[in-house]
Amino acid sequence: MSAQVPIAYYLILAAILFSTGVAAFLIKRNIITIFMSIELMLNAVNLTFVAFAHMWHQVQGQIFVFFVMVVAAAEAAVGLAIIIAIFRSRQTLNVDQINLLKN
Amino acid sequence: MQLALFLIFGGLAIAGAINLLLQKHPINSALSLVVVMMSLAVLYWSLGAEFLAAAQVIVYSGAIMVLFVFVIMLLNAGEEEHTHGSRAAYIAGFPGAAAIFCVLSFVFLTESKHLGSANLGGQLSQASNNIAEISSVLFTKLLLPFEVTSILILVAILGAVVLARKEQ
Amino acid sequence: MSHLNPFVTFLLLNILKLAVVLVLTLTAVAYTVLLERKVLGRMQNRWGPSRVGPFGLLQPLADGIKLFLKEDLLPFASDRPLFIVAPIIALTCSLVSIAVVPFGALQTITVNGVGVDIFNVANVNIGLLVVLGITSIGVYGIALSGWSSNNKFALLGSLRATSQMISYELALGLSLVGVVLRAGSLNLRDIVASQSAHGAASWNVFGGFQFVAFFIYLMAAYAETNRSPFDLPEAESELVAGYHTEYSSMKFAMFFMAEYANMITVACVATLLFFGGPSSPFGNLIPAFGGPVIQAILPIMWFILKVLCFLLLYIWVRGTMPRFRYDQLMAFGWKVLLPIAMVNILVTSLVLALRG
Amino acid sequence: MFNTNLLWLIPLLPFTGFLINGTIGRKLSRPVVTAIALLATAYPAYIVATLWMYMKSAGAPESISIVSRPWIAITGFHVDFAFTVDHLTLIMLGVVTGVGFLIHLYSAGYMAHEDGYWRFFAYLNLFMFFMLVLVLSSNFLLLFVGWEGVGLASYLLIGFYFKKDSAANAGKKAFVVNRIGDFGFLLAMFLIISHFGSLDFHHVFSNIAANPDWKGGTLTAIALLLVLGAAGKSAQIPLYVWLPDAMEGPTPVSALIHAATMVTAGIYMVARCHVLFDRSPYALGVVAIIGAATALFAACIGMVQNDIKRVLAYSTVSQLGYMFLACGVGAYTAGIFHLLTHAFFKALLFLAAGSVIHALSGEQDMRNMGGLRKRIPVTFWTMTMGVIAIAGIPPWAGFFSKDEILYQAFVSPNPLGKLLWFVGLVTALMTSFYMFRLWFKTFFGESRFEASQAAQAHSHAAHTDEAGHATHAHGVHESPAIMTIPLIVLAILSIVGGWVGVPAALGGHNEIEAFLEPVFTSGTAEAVATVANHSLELTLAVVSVLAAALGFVIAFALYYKKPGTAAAFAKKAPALYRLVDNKFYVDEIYDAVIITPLLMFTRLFLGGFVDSGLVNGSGALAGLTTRGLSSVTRRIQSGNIRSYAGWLAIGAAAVMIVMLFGFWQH
Repeated sequence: MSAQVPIAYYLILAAILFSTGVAAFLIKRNIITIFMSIELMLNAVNLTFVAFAHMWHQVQGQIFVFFVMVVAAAEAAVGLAIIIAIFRSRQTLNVDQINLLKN
Repeated sequence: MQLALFLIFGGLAIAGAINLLLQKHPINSALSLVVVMMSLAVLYWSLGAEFLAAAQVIVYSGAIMVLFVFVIMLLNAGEEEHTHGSRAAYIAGFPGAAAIFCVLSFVFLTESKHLGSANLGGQLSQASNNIAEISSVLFTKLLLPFEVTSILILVAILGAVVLARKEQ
Repeated sequence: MSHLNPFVTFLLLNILKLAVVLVLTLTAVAYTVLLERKVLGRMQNRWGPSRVGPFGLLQPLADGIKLFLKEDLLPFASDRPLFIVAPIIALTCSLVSIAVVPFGALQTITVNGVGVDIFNVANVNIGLLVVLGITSIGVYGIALSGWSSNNKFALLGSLRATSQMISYELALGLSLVGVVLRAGSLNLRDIVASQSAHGAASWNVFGGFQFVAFFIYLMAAYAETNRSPFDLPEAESELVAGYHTEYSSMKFAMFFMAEYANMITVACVATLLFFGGPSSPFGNLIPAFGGPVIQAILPIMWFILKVLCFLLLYIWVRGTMPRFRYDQLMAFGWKVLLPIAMVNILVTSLVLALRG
Repeated sequence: MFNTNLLWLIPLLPFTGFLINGTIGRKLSRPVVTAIALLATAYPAYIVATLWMYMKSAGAPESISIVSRPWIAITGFHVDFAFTVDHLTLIMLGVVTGVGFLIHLYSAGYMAHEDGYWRFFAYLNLFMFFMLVLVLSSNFLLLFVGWEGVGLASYLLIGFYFKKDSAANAGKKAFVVNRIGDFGFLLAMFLIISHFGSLDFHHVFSNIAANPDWKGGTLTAIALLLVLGAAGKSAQIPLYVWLPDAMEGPTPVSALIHAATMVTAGIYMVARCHVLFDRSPYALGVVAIIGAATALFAACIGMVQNDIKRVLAYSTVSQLGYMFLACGVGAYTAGIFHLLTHAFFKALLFLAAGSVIHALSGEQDMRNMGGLRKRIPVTFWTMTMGVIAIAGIPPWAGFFSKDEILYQAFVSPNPLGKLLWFVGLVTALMTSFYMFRLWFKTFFGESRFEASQAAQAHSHAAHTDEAGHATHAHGVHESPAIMTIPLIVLAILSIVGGWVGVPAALGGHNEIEAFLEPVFTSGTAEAVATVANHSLELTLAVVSVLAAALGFVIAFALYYKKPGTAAAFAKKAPALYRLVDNKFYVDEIYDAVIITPLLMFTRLFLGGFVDSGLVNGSGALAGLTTRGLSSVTRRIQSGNIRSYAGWLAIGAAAVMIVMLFGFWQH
């Protein structure tokens, strides 16, 4: 009834999600989407943490995920506020047009 | 059942992630990300991390992603437009991501023999007091990091308020 | 049935349970609407629906038929997939959370070697968190509906709803911490058990001194369900009909049902957390009587009675309270409810710690 | 019983006063500032008084110590915050707190109309703090802290009128010259550490005492370096040049720091380290010669100065030379005795001079004074006491201490003893002369003040006054009571202060010698070994009194009987007069021999070659290199977020690959 899943499967799943996040980060032009792809990568990492935590019967991995979530929440709040500020001043969310650093 | 859950929700997560990549409109990407997160929450639950599953739903899907959707709606962000340089990103992006995936999977697969036959699952309705365990570690051994992160959150809130406030 | 293996039995029993609960809930939703219309009518010195069936009891059926037969409009400029998905999300989320609610005392029947808890769809040990999580997902339905309609009133309504629900979710969650602290568990059954010792005297709202938390919960719950006096997202005098302005026919019905299902869920949770759930208010004062069947049914009666009281309170408030202004709503949530909720947690945990 | 914890309070109270006045003093009213500053010095004075009572009582220990906690602790070496009080410290404490309090009191009147009133008292309290730390400390390092601290306070106070260039420069000069001495002191401390492994007085001195065969060598080196430090602080040749310039500070500062307390720190230090000096006859000889030379030299210059404060300044240098001389011949008791009496009468003289200046609204030039005897009687009478005391006429205080020094010099085993005595005698004569010269010029004859005032007003000549005093120029007037009371107290002390040291030859008991005996037992053993010769001592006393009287007579003749004679005399030997008048051109010599070559070296070599060439060149080279490199690498910084992300991903991938294939260890 309960077929077991090797841990490598979870890791591969995490790798897929992470790589997709990387690809989205590189390809997407909308700054919000880029931000979301970061969250995706974080989630992929969290999955490995939980998988390992389960494997070693250790709660520390879950604590790590908990902290990652907290930091992600803080990051989202500040990041989105920054995005709003950027949008107000530049009227665009396209990162190719947000290149003040260049000059 | 563990395997079934893994296959269904793992597949859903991958589909969501790919959809995030392919969708043009940010709100669709955001919703696909929500799907990913919900699927991951189920996977967490199947791995015996009930508290994290709930936190994933409440914090990630229910708060962070709502915030994203909210901002997208607020800024009324449209579809992405092509600009110069985006083709270069395509050329570099996909192979790069593929390379990273290859390296990662290579590591995991070569390491899998070291990981051994540590199989997962079979503990779906495990009546462990997972939350009690987490909280006892969190509030004793890791109290300082916990407090520090709470300060971090507070600072982030203040920062967000300051940043997003309209200039007078 | 003996040819079925345990897994299939488990699956079938659960599907049966689900179906029963779903039908019951939807019926309850329909009749809650009727109840509201009738009571509100009486409050405003009129009859309310009374033509269809005795006392208008068939009115929900008539409404349902009407909505089914109406033309399903799809605005041209809308984002079609999201426009369709949004009401589904809203209704699904409001119905799912019923799954963790225990309607009665633990009653297990064994079929084919598989034990099933008949008064609870899923006895999860993080039941409370599940309720909170699903509530927080419910925001998407409203947010997306407004956005996909491509209508500024709808968008404004959904923006209001989103920020309102995010804001009040905090107060809601924090108000429940006191209860959780007292019970020491997130399992709803454990929470009920923790307050059933001496009847009403041990309910959290009385004996547990969680009346402050209850007050916060009540306010936050009204805001979460977009009910008067916090019904700004659908304030007809400002925003036509808010987020569901563009919806018609069955999709509108889904939103409508979602709202009332949410009301029922919230009422259930309030009953479970603060009013002892299915336990009798008299505790052991009244000795057990009747057979095992009556003993099993009685808690459900208590539960339904308590939930009904809550629904009446909802309707009563709607009949009497004026609507808040939006900034008042936000200020109330952040500056009043949240601090009070935190103080409540502090005091509760201090008392518990001192009591040891 | 004395509560030793009170010892902490002695320096800490002035420090508290400094903190209060220094931070919020600007906001406080003048009476409050005054009250804080006075309380912060009065209470330590009271503590010192009780301490004195305790130490004099029968059965009291010879010294009491208090140690707080390790300050610097390295393996095998540690320095504590520790205070020790013995009889020597007690005398210094008495001088510092007592005279210090009187001068604080005086300042309240003297500075009443100045800007920066709070600043002045904050500095004064700061000075008190450091001076008390210096005196109380029980190790070299803490002493050095106080040593540097008083230097700092002195710098701040000399430059109190920092808007005046001369004041600012004088402050800088004092600071820089003192650094030379401090350099010696520091080297001495390093030697002590390397030789004894500790800076604690007790440890070092008991170590020396335990090894009677240690003589010369390192000890001489240490002693000589200490002498260099002491010469800087106590204004001895060749580092005395800062002290006369320091008269740019307000007069109470001159009285407190540059007469009574700080400048005696060098003497105190030599006396404190007498165990060390006793083992090095060579160093002692140097001390004696420096002292005698300074005494004579400064007295010479003092004879021709016209600025009332400068006369006193050179007189101070000269008297400090006396004290050095005393230490140099091993008569530490005599040196400390003279320090004590000198503190009384020199503080009195400065304060009285300040009172004169105050009365004349800032006039300091004696040529513009005269005839003030009747107009400021209190100042006149108190100053007279001071003049007599310093001139060495019995039974005023100065006589006993100076006579003791001369006697000790005469009988010392030093081969130059008789010469030193003679130099001291000549100096005594000169001292008497220039002090009475000052006295006559200031208080007798006809008043020249109003005439000069009118002339200056007419020609709009720049005032040589202290800032602020010119603003309330009005008629000559006696100072207020708050200024005259300290004068009177000090005048009384100048009379009776010497009676504690009446030598046996004059029928006294020389109490101070008995009092200080525990401190100097081992030190004075050799010097006092010569049998006390009463008749010789009496003879010498008569000779020195005669010398003082002669000085008075000459001054009387030159400046009272025929006031023009001196000028005529100067005209007859113009070269000599000019030489002395220009202070033997010492400042100019220093300028030509040391400062100019140093400046040239700095400008040409350090500035031209090292700074412009090496430092700037390497800077420019680094800049050019960076610019060249960055013109290539800045292309990476495209400003495009996604390109950054790409680099990030490439970097992460590279790290991963390196970890995989580079360090694959299984």
